[in-house]
Amino acid sequence: MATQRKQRMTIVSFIVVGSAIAVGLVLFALNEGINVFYTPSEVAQGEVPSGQNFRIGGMVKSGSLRSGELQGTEVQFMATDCLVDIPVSYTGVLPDLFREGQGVVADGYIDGNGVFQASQILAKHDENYMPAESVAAMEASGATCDP
Amino acid sequence: MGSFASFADFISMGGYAVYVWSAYAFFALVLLVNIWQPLMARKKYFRQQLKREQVQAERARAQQEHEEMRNGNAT
Amino acid sequence: MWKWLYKLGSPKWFYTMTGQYMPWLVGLTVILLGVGLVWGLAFTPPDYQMGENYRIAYIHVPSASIAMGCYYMMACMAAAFLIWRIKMADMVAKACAPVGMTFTAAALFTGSVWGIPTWGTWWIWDARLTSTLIMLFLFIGVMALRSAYDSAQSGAKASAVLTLVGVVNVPIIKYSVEWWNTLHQGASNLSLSNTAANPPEVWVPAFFVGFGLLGFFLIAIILRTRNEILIRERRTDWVSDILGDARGEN
Amino acid sequence: MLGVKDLYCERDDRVLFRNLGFETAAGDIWQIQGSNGSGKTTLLRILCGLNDEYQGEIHWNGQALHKVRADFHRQLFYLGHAPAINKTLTPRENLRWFCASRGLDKTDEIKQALNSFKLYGYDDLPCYQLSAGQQRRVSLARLKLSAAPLWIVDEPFTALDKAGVAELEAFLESHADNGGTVILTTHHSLNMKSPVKTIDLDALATQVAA
Amino acid sequence: MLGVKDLYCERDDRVLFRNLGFETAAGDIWQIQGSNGSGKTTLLRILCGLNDEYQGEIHWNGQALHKVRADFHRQLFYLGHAPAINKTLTPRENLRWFCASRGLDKTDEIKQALNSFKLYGYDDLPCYQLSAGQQRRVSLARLKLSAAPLWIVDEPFTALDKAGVAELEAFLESHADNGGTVILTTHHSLNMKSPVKTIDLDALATQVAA
Amino acid sequence: MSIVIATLRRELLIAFRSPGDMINPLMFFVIAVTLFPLGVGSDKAFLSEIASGVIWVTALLAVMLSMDSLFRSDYEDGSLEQLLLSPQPIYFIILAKVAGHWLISGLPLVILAPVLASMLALPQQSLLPLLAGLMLGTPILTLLGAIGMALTVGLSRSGLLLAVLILPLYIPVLVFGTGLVDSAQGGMGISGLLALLGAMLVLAVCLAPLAIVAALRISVN
Amino acid sequence: MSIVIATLRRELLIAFRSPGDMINPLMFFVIAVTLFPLGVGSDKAFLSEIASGVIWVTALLAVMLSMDSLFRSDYEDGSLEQLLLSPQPIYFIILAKVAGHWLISGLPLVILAPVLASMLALPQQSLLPLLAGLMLGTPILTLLGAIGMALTVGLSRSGLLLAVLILPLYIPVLVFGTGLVDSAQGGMGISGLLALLGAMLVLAVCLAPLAIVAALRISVN
Ligand code: HEM
Ligand SMILES: Nc1ncnc2c1ncn2[C@@H]1O[C@H](COP(=O)(O)OP(=O)(O)OP(=O)(O)O)[C@@H](O)[C@H]1O
Ligand SMILES: Nc1ncnc2c1ncn2[C@@H]1O[C@H](COP(=O)(O)OP(=O)(O)OP(=O)(O)O)[C@@H](O)[C@H]1O
Ligand SMILES: [Mg+2]
Ligand SMILES: [Mg+2]
Repeated sequence: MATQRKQRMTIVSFIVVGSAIAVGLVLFALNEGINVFYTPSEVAQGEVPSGQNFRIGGMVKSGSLRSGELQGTEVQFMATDCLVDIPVSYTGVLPDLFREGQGVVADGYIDGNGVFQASQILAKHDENYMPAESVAAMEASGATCDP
Repeated sequence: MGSFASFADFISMGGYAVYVWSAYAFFALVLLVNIWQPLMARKKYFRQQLKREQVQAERARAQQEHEEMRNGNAT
Repeated sequence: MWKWLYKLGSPKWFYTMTGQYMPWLVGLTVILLGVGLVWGLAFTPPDYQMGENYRIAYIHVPSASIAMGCYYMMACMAAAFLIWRIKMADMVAKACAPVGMTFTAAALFTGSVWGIPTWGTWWIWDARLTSTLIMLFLFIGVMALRSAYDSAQSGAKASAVLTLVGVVNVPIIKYSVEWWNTLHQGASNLSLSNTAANPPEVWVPAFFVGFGLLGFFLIAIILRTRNEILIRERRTDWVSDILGDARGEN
Repeated sequence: MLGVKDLYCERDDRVLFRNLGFETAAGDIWQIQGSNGSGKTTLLRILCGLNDEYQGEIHWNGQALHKVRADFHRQLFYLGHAPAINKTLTPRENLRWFCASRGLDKTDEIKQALNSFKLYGYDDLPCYQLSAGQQRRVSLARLKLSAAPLWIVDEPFTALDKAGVAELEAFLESHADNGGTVILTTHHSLNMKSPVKTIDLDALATQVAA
Repeated sequence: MLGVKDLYCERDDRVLFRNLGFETAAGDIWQIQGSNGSGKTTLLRILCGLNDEYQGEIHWNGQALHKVRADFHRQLFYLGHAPAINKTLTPRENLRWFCASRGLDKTDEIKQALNSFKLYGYDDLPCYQLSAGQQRRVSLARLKLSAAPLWIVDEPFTALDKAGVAELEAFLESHADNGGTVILTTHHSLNMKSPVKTIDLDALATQVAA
Repeated sequence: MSIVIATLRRELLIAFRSPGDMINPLMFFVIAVTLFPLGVGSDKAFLSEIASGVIWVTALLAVMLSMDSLFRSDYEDGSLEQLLLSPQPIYFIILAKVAGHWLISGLPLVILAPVLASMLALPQQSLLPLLAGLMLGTPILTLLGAIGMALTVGLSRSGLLLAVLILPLYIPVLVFGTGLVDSAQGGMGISGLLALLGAMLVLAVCLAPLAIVAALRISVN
Repeated sequence: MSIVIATLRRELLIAFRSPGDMINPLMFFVIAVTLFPLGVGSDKAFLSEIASGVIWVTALLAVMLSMDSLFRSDYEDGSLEQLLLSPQPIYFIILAKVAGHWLISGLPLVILAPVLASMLALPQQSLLPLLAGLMLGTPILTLLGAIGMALTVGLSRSGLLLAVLILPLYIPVLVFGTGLVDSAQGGMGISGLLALLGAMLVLAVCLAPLAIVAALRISVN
């Protein structure tokens, strides 16, 4: 009887201690930040070496989109997180949701001129769904970060 | 047609017909499968149970016949 | 409360009870799903950005929610079966796996189809999509493990253990959009007061579809569970009575 | 029919038999005797050509076995320890494949063969639902279908109940009476009317040791 | 010691036993009898706690078994069909791990235990080099080391020769004489001086059918 | 040749009765392919470059792991002995068995490959060569794997041993199969490589059964 | 805790006596890794990009395939029943068994990884993160694999089923393991990811034995 309880206590305390360590490590990890795509600010701070392939995520800066005057299907725009702008260049078909002021995720690398050469552009939708007529009201209220 | 001007508009879904309708079709398929399969399984179960009873009866009969035949040969 | 739970553990009670309430449940489900789907497909105004394509949301989101809920339900049943040996719990868990698998497949398919025009890709290896795919694999694995055993008892217990091991994946699906930067969007903040972003005319039909699908899910589970009850209890008197009735019909 | 001269076999450095010789004729029933591990199964498998780790001569109708292998296999029915029954298939499917693999055109007689081994109405059930004894019966039903004169059967009575054993004995005997040959091993004592020739591997082993 | 009340077990929809009840005392030898597949092994495994697909009560020294599991396992020695001998290890290594897993501090007595089962000088040979009977003896040598009062052994006489069987019988008997309890199954008829209590599962089954 | 048809029928029947044999290789194929984007990064341009290689390597592994169901149960229940004692040509029986196994475990991989290829962003023009290569290559893999399985079926733990024996033999198929896709991507003709793979297939079909039968005789012994 | 040491000793002894258990996973690792340059092309710059992913995926598969030797022979010879009847804490016995298995089949992979990494031209600065990841990751893989193996040890044909059950659970380890290398290559801190892997390891060590014991009880039944 006593031994059974003692055994169980050993195992339980082992598990409790282990879980505590695990929680500590997770908290530490979250503190360090584990990002999978980089914001323009991080890129600007030189956290990503040039020539390296990585993913950048931000908003398409309003008024920065140029396509007509460029060759073929090339487009250029600024990706921004409201703090830093990074010029992005891409050749290819853009997704429907790609709009100025909307989220964008791009795969590619920074070339020698500091331009992000994207090999793929993905549009990121935000959390809001609304009929077209509410948009005006919404913009008036200034509910979103309008880059 | 609600927010659509015409039925044709509704079908074309503002140019997204392929996406919207294939998604809804798959969804409908999932619903269908989840009803159809258990109902069929139920039918099959009843059929099997009834057949099992028949087979048991038949088994007894065949055994009897076989034994009678053998006894007939023996005598 | 306990008495009720105890009764739920009785296959016969479950069978007769669900038989009684089934018509009501079916009726409610048909109404909810019908209203929700027609409303969402034809009457909601198009989204300001995605236009009509947005209507996929009305099936994508509830499919994904039901799939995740189904895994949780399967895990609870597995735990109940392993801890208290409730046989009914195992029957429900067995019914959950194929249903959950199909709903996960629906979430994946509708999401992918939706992604083609909106994101520009039908697949990306982000955390939400990947963890959803893992859930599909888990459902399949649970079924495969159960059927690999010759002994139904052992198969039931083994798949229950696997179900519980895999349950960590579900919160990962749910919170992946918050923990990592995903291409998939985060949770929408629905509210009755906010009429601009996510106004009621957008989400009310979603509620109808959501609850309708919940009803449908319950129906699907109940149908399968009833079949399972008939198979496992085929030697009992009450099942042979049912069989007798069936013979009369034929 | 099948003859053996000067057969020698060792396994894992242990001599199982040496100087073994016999000659079967039509109508013979031969029983190989010996304790566990004395080499009964090994001998049967050597005779069939499934095992070639022996020295000595085996001949079939006067010719060295390896020269007339195809003909020999046509005339041979072998049944080993394992029943050679696929558990996911039904008895009927199992026997149908057996007929095909022996080049027999007897699919109509399958039901009858099963019935004669008391498997009434079991022909369309997957074999894993059958008990060990019933599976053995499916396996034996092949004897009914086979047209081979030489039967080599290794412990055919395992898993059979008393009545089954008696019937199978009678059946083996009738095969010998019709001019066939039976070579078998069994741990139980045979109860047959016709004379049974025996080979005792244990005796042979003591002879070797001496 | 170990008691059972109203035990019921079915497997694959077949009732193996029903209303089984007995109570062992110190000094008892119990033999479980029954034909192949009647459920002897299943019963022993249920008693040990390896199988929990039963209904009914099992108690150990008056307490429900699942409450005193660790204590029960300390007092129990179980030997199943399989010898639980790793073939790549030597007898000594096998027994050493056995001692550790039972919390015994008896590494010095291993050689003696092996010798008492006639394994003189075999203690440092890998077990795959031993014959089946010798492997069985290694397995049995654990009985000598174990301090458990309750022995549950499933067909311990398989693969042993006549002398070995007699010795093992005597050994089991002496354990009972010293106040231990033995529960065993075997297909051969026991030859013991002390009275052997029996449970016949076949009889129980016909009782059920009736 | 009725024995060939009968054997094929038997194999397919068994597979349909125990669906795990059919579904597990497919599931493995899908899961293992999904591991790669997670492992090497999911950049589309990058994925498209490794796509064909990944699909080939995974197909290789899936075929190899699926071999276990080819002879294992026949060995255990004694059917294999009966097969070797058949007066019918064993060569063709074995061929039929292997063909049945390919239909169950190899062909589904080929059919599923386009879906996985598009998940890995394989360029459109490479798809056909990939499929052609798999169509010719997977039967070779199955035949070679059958030799390895026949050699190891008598051993209780054969999983990794089989891999170590068979994977080196798979290398030529892999080289030509992925070469096919590369050539197509590079705009070169692929008929030469196709012919080579075809030649390998014909050779394997002709010679592998001999090796398999010999190996089975040893295993059964 | 002498039972832990005794169990470890037993596992290592068995492994040294039957070297196949140790060498086969290594051989598989090497062969499978060499398949990739053949499959995806052997351009050095290109190889170096996929190197870490390939090594991780192959290590995953090698660990998974090596699981068979963890419980199989114990199950077959009846030692597993004895283990479950031991009055000593089974939780720790199982932990010791798994640790022993990792020492035999996981650690050698980590030790061999640098060689394969240089074959695949992995950049120098990525080597350490790769090794650190493997060092923390392979024990997790072994523990998770042991759960799968415990669930399937009673089944005769478990190879592919094990893969289907376990590979999905391996995905998080793969993601973090390769993420570690990528972060290092990108010049970012890796301590966060290391801590995460460590947390997973600690959790696996604590919780997996519970699942393994439960699964073994079912399999032995
Ligand atoms: C294969 C691709 C996709 C998968 C596997 C997937 C999976 C999921 C899952 C698991 C949820 C969670 C449901 C819940 O929290 O109850 C979800 C929600 C959602 N998904 Fe997707 N999704 C995919 C693609 C998409 C796409 C392309 C869009 C639209 C651009 C989208 C929009 C949404 C929305 C709006 C929600 C509801 C979020 C909320 O309000 O909580 N999904 N999806
Ligand atoms: N696959 C094998 N490899 C090596 N030796 C074997 C093999 N099978 C059996 N043996 C050995 O060959 C000897 C003869 O075995 P065999 O199976 O012929 O005995 P048997 O007389 O049929 O016994 P039983 O009555 O138990 O069926 C035995 O001593 C055994 O140890
Ligand atoms: N793993 C299993 N799963 C399901 N049923 C089983 C299993 N093992 C045995 N059985 C069934 O349980 C019944 C009892 O088997 P058990 O092994 O207890 O018999 P036994 O009396 O020990 O026979 P034997 O004398 O052959 O050892 C048998 O009818 C058998 O069909
Ligand atoms: Mg024999
Ligand atoms: Mg037994």
